[in-house]
Amino acid sequence: MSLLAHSLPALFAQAQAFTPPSGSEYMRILPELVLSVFGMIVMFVDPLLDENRSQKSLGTIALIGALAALASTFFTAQYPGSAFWNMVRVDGFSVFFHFLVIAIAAVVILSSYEYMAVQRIRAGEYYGLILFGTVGMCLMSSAVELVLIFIALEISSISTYVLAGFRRHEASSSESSLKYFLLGSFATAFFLYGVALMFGATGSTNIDAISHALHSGNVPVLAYVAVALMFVGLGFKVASAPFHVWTPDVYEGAPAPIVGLMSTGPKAAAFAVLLRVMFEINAPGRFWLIWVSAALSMTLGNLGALVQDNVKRLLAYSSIAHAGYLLIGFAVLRDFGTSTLGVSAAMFYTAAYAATNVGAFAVVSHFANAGEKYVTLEDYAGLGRRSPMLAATLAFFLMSLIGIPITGGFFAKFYVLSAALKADLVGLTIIGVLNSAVGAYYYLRIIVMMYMREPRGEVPVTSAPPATALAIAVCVLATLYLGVFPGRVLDLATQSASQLLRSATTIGATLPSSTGPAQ
Amino acid sequence: MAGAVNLLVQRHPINSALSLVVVMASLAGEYLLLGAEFVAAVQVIVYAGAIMVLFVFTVMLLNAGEEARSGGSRVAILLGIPGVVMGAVLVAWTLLHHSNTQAVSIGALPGDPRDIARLLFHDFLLPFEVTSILILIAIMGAVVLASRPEDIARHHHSQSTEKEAPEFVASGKER
Amino acid sequence: MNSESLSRIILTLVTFIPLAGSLLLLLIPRRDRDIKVFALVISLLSFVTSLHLPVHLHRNLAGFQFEIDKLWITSPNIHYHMGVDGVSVWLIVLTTFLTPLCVLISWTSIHERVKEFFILLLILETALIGVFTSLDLFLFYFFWEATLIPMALLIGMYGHGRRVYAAVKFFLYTMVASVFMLAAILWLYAKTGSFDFVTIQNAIRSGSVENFAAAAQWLFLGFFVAFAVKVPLFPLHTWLPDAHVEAPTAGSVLLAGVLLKMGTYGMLRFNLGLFPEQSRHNAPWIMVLALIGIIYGALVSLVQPNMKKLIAYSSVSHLGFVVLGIFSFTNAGLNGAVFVMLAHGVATGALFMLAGILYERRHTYEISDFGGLATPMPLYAAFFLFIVLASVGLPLLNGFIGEFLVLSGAFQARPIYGILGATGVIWSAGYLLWMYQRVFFGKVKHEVNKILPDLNVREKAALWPAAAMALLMGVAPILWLSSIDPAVQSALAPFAQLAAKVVGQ
Amino acid sequence: MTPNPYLWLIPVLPLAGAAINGFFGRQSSKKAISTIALVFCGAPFGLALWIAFGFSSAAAPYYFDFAHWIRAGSFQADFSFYLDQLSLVMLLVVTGVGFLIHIYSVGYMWDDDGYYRFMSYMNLFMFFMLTLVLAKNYLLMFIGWEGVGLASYLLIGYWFTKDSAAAAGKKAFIVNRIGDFGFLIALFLIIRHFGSLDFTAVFDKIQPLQPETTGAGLLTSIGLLLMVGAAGKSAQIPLYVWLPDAMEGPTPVSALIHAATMVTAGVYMVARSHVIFERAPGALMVVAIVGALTALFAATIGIAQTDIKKVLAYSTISQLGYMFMACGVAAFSAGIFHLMTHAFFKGLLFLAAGSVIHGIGGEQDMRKMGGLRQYMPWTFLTMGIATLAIAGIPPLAGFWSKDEILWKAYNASWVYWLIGIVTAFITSFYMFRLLYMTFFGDYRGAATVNSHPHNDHGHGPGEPHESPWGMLDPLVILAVLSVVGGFAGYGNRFEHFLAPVFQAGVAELAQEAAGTGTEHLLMGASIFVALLGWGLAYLLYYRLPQLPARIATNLGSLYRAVANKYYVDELYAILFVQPVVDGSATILWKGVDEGVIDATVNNSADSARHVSDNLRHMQSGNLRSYAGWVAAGGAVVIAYMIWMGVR
Amino acid sequence: MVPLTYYLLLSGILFTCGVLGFLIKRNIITIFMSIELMLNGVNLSFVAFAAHWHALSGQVFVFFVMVVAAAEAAVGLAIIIAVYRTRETLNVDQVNLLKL
Repeated sequence: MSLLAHSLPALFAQAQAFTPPSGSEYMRILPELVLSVFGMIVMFVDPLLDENRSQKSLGTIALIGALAALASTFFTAQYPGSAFWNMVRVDGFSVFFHFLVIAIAAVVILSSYEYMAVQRIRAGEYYGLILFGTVGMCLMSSAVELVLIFIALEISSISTYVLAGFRRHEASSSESSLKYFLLGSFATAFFLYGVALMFGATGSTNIDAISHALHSGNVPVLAYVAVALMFVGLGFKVASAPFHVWTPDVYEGAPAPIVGLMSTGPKAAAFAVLLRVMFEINAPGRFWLIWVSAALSMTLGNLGALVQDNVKRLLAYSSIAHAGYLLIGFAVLRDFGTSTLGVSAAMFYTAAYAATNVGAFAVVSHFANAGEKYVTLEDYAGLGRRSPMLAATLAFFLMSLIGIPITGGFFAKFYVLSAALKADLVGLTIIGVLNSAVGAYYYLRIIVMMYMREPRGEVPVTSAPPATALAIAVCVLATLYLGVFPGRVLDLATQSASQLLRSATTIGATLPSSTGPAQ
Repeated sequence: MAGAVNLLVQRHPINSALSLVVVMASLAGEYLLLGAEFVAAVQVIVYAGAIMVLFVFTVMLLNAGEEARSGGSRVAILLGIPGVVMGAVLVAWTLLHHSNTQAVSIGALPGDPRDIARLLFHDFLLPFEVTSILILIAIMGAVVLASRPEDIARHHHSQSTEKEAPEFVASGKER
Repeated sequence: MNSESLSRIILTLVTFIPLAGSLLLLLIPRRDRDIKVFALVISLLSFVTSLHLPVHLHRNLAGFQFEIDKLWITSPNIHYHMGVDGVSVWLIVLTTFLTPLCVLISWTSIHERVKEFFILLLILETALIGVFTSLDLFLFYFFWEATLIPMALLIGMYGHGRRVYAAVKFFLYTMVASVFMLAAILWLYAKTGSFDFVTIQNAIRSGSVENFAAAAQWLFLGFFVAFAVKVPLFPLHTWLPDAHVEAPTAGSVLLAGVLLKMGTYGMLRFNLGLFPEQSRHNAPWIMVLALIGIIYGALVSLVQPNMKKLIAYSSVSHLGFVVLGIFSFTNAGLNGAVFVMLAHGVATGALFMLAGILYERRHTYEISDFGGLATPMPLYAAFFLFIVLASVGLPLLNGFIGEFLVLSGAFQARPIYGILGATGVIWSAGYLLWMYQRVFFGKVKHEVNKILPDLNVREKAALWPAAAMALLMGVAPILWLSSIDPAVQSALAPFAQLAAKVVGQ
Repeated sequence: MTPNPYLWLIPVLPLAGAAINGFFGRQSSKKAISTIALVFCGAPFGLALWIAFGFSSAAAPYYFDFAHWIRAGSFQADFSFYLDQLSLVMLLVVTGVGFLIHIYSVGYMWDDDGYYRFMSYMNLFMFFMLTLVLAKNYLLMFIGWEGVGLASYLLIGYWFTKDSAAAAGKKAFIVNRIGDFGFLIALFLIIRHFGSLDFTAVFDKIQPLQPETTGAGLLTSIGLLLMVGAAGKSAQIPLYVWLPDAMEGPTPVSALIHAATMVTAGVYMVARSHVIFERAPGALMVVAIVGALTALFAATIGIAQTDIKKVLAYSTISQLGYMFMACGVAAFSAGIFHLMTHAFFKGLLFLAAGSVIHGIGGEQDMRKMGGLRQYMPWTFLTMGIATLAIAGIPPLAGFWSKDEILWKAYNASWVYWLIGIVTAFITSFYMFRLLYMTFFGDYRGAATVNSHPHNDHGHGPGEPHESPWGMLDPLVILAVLSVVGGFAGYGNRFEHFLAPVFQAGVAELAQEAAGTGTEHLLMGASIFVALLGWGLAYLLYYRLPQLPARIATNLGSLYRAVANKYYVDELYAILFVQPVVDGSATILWKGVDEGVIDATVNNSADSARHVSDNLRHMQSGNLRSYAGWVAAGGAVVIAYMIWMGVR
Repeated sequence: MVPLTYYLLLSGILFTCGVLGFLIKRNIITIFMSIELMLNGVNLSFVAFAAHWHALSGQVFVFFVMVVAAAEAAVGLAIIIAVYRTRETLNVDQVNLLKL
């Protein structure tokens, strides 16, 4: 806080000396601004409120903030272009991810209402961290400068590190937090080293400039190493094999709504970064890297999930697998500009997966009850009989994860695989298709538990409070919408993907023979 | 470098911390050699000063003893270390043969703080501002995580007057 | 509404009436009786609506009728394209015909979660009809997968002993297989830019699909595996006995009656329709598998101690006839194959209903638990015998027509196929009559069986239509064949050309 | 051909009767049931007579297309009926004998609980049998063919609470199915090569073909396969095994189905297909050999049977063998002639046997009969006539038809004749044996009657008594027919009547007709052996009743083999039934299905889970291991990328 | 004149030491220190490359890295404290509640 307060006057002082950012430039970070403002409001209001009522009201403030930010993305969308000396760029791509990430945050906030009350967690920091973390994720998707990407990445990471450890009376939660933190920092260091080498190889940290340099042909070996290191870091963030090992542990220990958040939000943002880093800069030699990583992720994720008994852990493995499917979309873009299919498919996948998974974790967190006691498969026995609606929604989400038609998950997989086939990636498609069949098994186990086993008496089933119900409903509707009318969202994704790729290609095309920006 | 190796070899965290300080100080020297005065200064102040103090403080606070010789991880030894060594060798090899960098003279870089400031508050204005959010988060996180759980319990349940502190936390503090 | 304008939306109506009914059912309070009556009304309504199709079908036209084609999703070019020909019309009617009977037969055997049961049943009906109406590959796949869930849930929630195992096995088995079909569909889409069956068919026939020659065999297999598991073709059949034994009666009826036909329908429509050359090329081993299925299914059926399992294996045998007929590429064979599908649907559906009636009374399917039942339940025994005879393929009942045509077609294709297939005629008499003898003849062996009540009105209401249909189909198959034949002929047209080409060389 | 609009009524009327009795019989009175059954069975008989009076040997066949049935592509088979001289003979036999047996059944089955069911089944049988006879194409014939099988199944297993009856019904059906298998394949061959199943269409195409001289040509194959079907239905070697068991059914059933009508369907079918057989000498020879062997083989078994109905059953098989032998030597009209006379006297024999069984309270074992002559004189009288007829004593019906066959057989080969004459001798012997054991001597059954509460008939114990006149009337009528029926063949009148049907055959036979001297000689021989058999039976079973037992013990194993029907049933069980059942259970079901296929499926699932279980150890929970994975993965990635870069 | 490569090598060695430290050390705090060591290694690279390209942005990057490192340190040490509270150990090998 103090630092921010400190820097404001300085900012203005400096701003006078140079051309100040115009109003439209602020518009381009409007969602971030809104989120930060509301985050601060939450922080300010927290001590003022009566402790008993604070949870609800703080949550509501946070929710309003998220919704306002959501609305503001529409304004932002009106001002495409770069801002702040080429730090951020607003295009369809970034708007898409803004919208997605903020929507995720909003739903998570909504589904946290009940969780807060049940788990006795400090609400002020909780909601504040979610909002601030969302800022980081938003920035990740719009940043075109590695410095900013790095910082945004850290914002989102650090806030999730902390959020993961929020159930502080639980050893598992702090352990989850610790593991996430240490490994996350470890991976960040790799990413950073990659950035450093990229800087060394190209002399810039700006995506455009790097892209420029790398399009010129004659790519230095250093750049390869840099891409490798950056891939390690980002691969870790998106939990793709072989950098996935942290996922199950962390997801198991972290609070359930937060798992919903971190399995979707930061992941989506990290995918956005990965897209920028991999494609916009035309990372060399990426194809087999992604290919192998995708195949490994799917296989390891699905196989790992087969024998899990803890639902959160199971869903963690599933998220690894889904990262793998998503990476198929990445693998499609072997060459520049051939098609936008891969990118748009991947974007659609993130959206569909987010809608589904947030919803699934909302149900899980509601059902887990105080102290997250009921998270094993056995606890779900007979849920279909005792709480039909809850079970039905969870079943619906699981179907989406399996990839059954009329759910978003189906089209997500469908787009990714059809893009892969269009690019003649038959091998990868077959691996993906087989994996989705294997994956059906463990999702089915949950459904089987819910519907085909006798209920166990000792597990309490409470009806979902309005907020949770609303959150779940939103997710169901979103998943359904994506499953029945995927066209609009896909069009959007295709458009923004083509923007992304066009900007990348034009850079490459306009300077065919440049040898790099420096010297 | 010696410091770095020492960090690895030392088994007591305090010693490791001190050797890290040595590394950082010497790095500051390197920066000076490269002409990055500003960075060198910040290195000394932020790293050696602030961060390491934090470390030492934590070590003291938690009264960390010597590392026990636990079994360790086979994966880390069998897979990780060879991997790391291989990777390091490869990177080193690349750096040596493919970095096509010429030698730089000492103090080659105009590390003028004013230039840096200009860069910082103009080109990199946004990251700078965003950093504040980062710091804010860090503070919040630290507060939340480091505060004792019973505080929160009291914070949220002020009615319940008598609340036993979890015993192990208390004992941990007293030690 | 005049029939002209009704014809334009009839397929949508037929497909979605059950779904709409199931949604309404959600709103009905949990009074079991109301729910059952409502479900019955809905299923009857959809049956009556579906009758519009055969009545107004132009029998001499070969192409698709009652077509509806609306853009659904733009960017993968997915259409809401439905249409039927003389083959699918009857499969739809079969579905709508069996569903009310399923409702009736489940009236008292389902005690708890009644609402869910009928919702699932109606959803299943919609999905099944959808499979037969879709002309868009995507839509087809959509309905295809959509049948899985309600069926698996029906088995898993309302089944017997090892229901979970059976449900999971059913789900995974078919899921794994249909995933190959998805891959093939995706490939076709990637190369043709369309999911439309007719468009793709034309593209393939005109040879404008790049790389098709290299991929065709794999595409064929992709489709084929999905269908073969569903059929189920030997040796992919092991999910079937488990699923049948554990499924509730209505589930078994629809599973055997309609679900299995999805596979054979798919082979007819897609394998033959899209890949005639590959179909021809692969026909020998497929027919061998079908033959193995016929004989093997019958032999294994012969020794089953469990009534339902016996019927399940008999389905393997009967569906072998269908596959045999389809891949004979003869007019008689295909006509017969379609007819066997329908006949098997009615007869085996009725057999499962009968087994279910017995289960409701005695809670067992073990043949050894019965014996001499003809004494306490004469009417039941009469129905059972009638259906058994239909299933055995007695002339003038529905089983015979199809089997005869299939075998004669197979014989035309290659005599040895017809001869081996015809042995199935002997086996089916063997296992069914032996079972019948053990269950119904002799003295009543177990005291409990002496007081078993005969059929009640509701059960009669469920069985009469099935029995009447079995007879009607046997006596007047012309009603069916007259519309099946043109469809089959158009399906065979490319094969005639292929044959001509071979001869020409 | 002349269209005849009433033709379709002949089969359909009994069907209506069956339906009425089947659906409403349970609620109606027995009188109403009987009325309906008799009316709907008698009406076709009347119709058939009416048609017959307008039909001469020169008349063109009648036909009637009733409705379309199957049309698939170029293939079609319709409900169309056809009447020529051949089918007219069959029609009269079936409706006439059938009607008589219906009348008989009213009395015989009156007390049975399932009376309506029985009558309904009987009418149903009539429907199918008439369809078989009147069919204009093979497929419609096949309907009747299978349908009579069904009716036979239902009626054999009529007393279904008796396990042996149920098993016998099933056995009959399945064995028939084996025959039908051959029939079906034959149909497929015909479709494949002639594109139709219509008699006229097919025969028109075959007519111009030359006889196949050697080897197995198309027509030979068709003929052989048709013979397989006929062997199943008409109980020829090797498919005869069901017929003796079929005696588990009520006696009228045995009379109607298993003696007079259904079992002759095979003969009718072969005769109907004479166009094919005439052009397939190989097939024809097989028919003759099978017929001859069956005749002899079944006759020998008949000697040692003690169950009165079993004796008649084997006798039926043997006589059917005769008919096939006739067909096999291309003497189709002789075969049909014998078919007709056989229907009279064998129907009569069964009915009389039924009367006996009825009269003594359900006993079928001849060893427990004897001396019934005085208790039931009418039964004795009629049965005596029938026995004389079947033994071939002139001038009764059996003599004429048998003699005709033997003469034709001799013309083909003396071997056939020899077998025929030996069989005639044995037939005469066992039939008189039956007569003596049943009606002569002292009554041996009184004491043991009680122990058979429900064998054939639930009449209970008591004195042997004569049957009511309702049952005796048919016996008398049939006895008259058995006496005079043979004169239809006098002077080859029967053959001439059928001449339009068997044109080609008659022409050939007329040429080779040698001198009548040989014919008379052979006639004498057959009369001689008939009398010889009678004498032997008289000797053994009337004069010296102890002798048979002694002979039996002396012959030892040979006698046991004959008495146990040469263990053929057991042999079949060991060779076919058990291997199939056990093999299916152990090898196919438990072995292949559960052991291999399902195990593969489950194993692959298990192994996936196993892999998964192993994989989870990657997740040791140890932070440093995780870092190790990341670092190792990173190293690989770096190595790969450097390789890419340097390349 | 020191060849740039030496700086880079040094930074690489520092980084490697950090990674090794992460893998070898058992005390959580020390592991954390290893991460700091890695970051320092990176920083050196940045400065060296900045010198190479004559671009100040590298130095600015270093500045940001330091800020992030500080933030991480604060959070990280707080997490360590939290873990210590619940588990009473600083040995990573004993922090393995969540596994398999």
